[in-house]
Amino acid sequence: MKLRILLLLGSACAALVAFALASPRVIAADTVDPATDAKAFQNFFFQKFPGVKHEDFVNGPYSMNEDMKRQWLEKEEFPPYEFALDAGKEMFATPFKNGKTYADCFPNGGIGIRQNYPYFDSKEGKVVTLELALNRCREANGEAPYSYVKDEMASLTAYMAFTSRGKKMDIKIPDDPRAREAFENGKRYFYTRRGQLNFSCASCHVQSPGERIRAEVLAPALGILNAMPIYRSEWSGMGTISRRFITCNSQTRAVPLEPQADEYRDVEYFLSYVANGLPISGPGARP
Amino acid sequence: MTTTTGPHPTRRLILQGAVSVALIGLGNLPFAPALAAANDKYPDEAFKLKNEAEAIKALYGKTPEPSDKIKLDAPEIAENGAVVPVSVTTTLDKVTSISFFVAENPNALAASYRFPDGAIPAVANRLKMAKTSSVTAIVEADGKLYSATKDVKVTVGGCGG
Amino acid sequence: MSAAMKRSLPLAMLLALSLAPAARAANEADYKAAYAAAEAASKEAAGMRNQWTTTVATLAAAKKAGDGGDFDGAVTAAKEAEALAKASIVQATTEKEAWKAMEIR
Amino acid sequence: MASSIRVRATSKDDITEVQTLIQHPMDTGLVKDAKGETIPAHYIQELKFECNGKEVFVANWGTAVAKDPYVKFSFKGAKKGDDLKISWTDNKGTSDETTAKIA
Repeated sequence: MKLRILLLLGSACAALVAFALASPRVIAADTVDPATDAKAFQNFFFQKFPGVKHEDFVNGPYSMNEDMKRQWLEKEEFPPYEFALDAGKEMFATPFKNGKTYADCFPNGGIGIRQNYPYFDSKEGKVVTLELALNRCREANGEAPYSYVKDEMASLTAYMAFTSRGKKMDIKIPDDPRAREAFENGKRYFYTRRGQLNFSCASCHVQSPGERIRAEVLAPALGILNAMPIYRSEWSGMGTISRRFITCNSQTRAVPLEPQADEYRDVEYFLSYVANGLPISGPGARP
Repeated sequence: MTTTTGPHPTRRLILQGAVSVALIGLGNLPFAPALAAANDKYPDEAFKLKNEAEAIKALYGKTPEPSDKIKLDAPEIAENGAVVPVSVTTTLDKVTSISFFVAENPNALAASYRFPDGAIPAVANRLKMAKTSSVTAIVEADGKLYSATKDVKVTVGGCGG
Repeated sequence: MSAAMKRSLPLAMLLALSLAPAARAANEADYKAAYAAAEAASKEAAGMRNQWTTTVATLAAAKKAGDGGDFDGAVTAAKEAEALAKASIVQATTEKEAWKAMEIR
Repeated sequence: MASSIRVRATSKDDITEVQTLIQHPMDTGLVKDAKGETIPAHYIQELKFECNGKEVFVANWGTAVAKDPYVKFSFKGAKKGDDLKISWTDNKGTSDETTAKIA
């Protein structure tokens, strides 16, 4: 009798082990795997727009419409963000009251590093964006932080982006469940419908890039932050990533969150990670 | 469309502004005396006139005739009414002046350029357009006036707000 | 009377009854009650970080009308603001799962 | 503060191409600010280009020229190293000028 029970138990365990081995692949598919997500995300756009060169996706609407690309190239001869770029370069070199400069806050003196932002700060357990790091640098040196949506921040990020032009976006997700959760939270925000118009970011930038919303041609979500910050004719001024997120919210009639809210930091993390490998083209000019 | 809470003036305000002044513009100067464009004075009256034909008359004192020797380059749909790249080149010779008119703007005359001898008869600039309108380039060559026109669509961008 | 008629009669009466109180002009108490309900719903929506700009605007319009003594207008606006707030709450709850449908996999 | 005028002048066999970008609000006087007050008209009226003591190009602008205005033109009769003087005045009487070497 006992033997039969033992046999029974043994086979049950074997079955369990077999099941356990098989299931991780099944479970893994459901848990967050950023690398597979990024590959799927990029392939979606490469297949949907076979005619667009991969690195051209960072040019937003201009990768979708020839006539607008011509208008853009004409403007790029003497782009309207020239002044912000020069102002940013000057600000970057001007020391704070305590004699330090931004270069002391950033690796490699802040030159050519934009492609690694945002990054996951394991001490803080949260995503840190370039705009946030710049303001933290100011505060650490006894200076008042800049508004996230005004020209000073745009000039600084314009200069830092310019020093990284052409470098490939290189966002890392450390082996830390909180980092994966931030990526997932960003992805969730990106696909969640909000506002009375009931749009999500994906409604415009995944389902209908290349199509028009009145005068504007919609940019593909792939590489959509690579050209940031942007000079927009619509604003006849510079716009940071924070300003873009806030105005997009308002357009769908959703009340924006405070700049650099966790959701914004995470969606920037998501959008930047899935654009890994595509070149930085900021600062940019847009309609 | 940015919201009214936005710190910067929004497109909608610009458009409303444009409409309101159009009405005021109507009641201004009676027909201004003909002025040759070549003089140095800033053609203030021409810039104040609403109507394109009047503005051309005020600036040049003559009426233009269309010419295919002028190549006017403007977008079919303006990326944005605030910054519309417009340029013109011409094979006409002895060109002394080129001007741009946007018929539907509050003031039709947008920009006027003087070409002393030696200047190549071509110019590129970025104009503002209140709404969809015809854009006309007028070229004064050897004392006569020629024109080329193109329609440019302008609407606001964005989905709601 | 046919069955349908039987059923629709009570319905008609119910409708008539509910309209009856609205016949007289809304007073300050009605406005205060309607505004409080709208404000509660709006706070809940904000708590879910999914407030709509139109909810905020309509609520403000209700307050403005109420302060100005136009209680009829204020009650209508307050009711509309409440409806908007409730809709944004439904949106937030459904989207907790619904977003996955759009995800690129 | 750096000059409000950015200029790029390049010459190739007797033809000099000039591109200029000027930092200026070019306010039309038709726009209201966030508080609802009209922003007064403030726009460049005249932009002059002089080379070797001679006017080579003159622009008269109205309120319909875009913010941070840009203009491109070419002219003959100058060579590498010549000085190109650019000056503008606006409807408020303020002005700025700069001199650039033709590359």
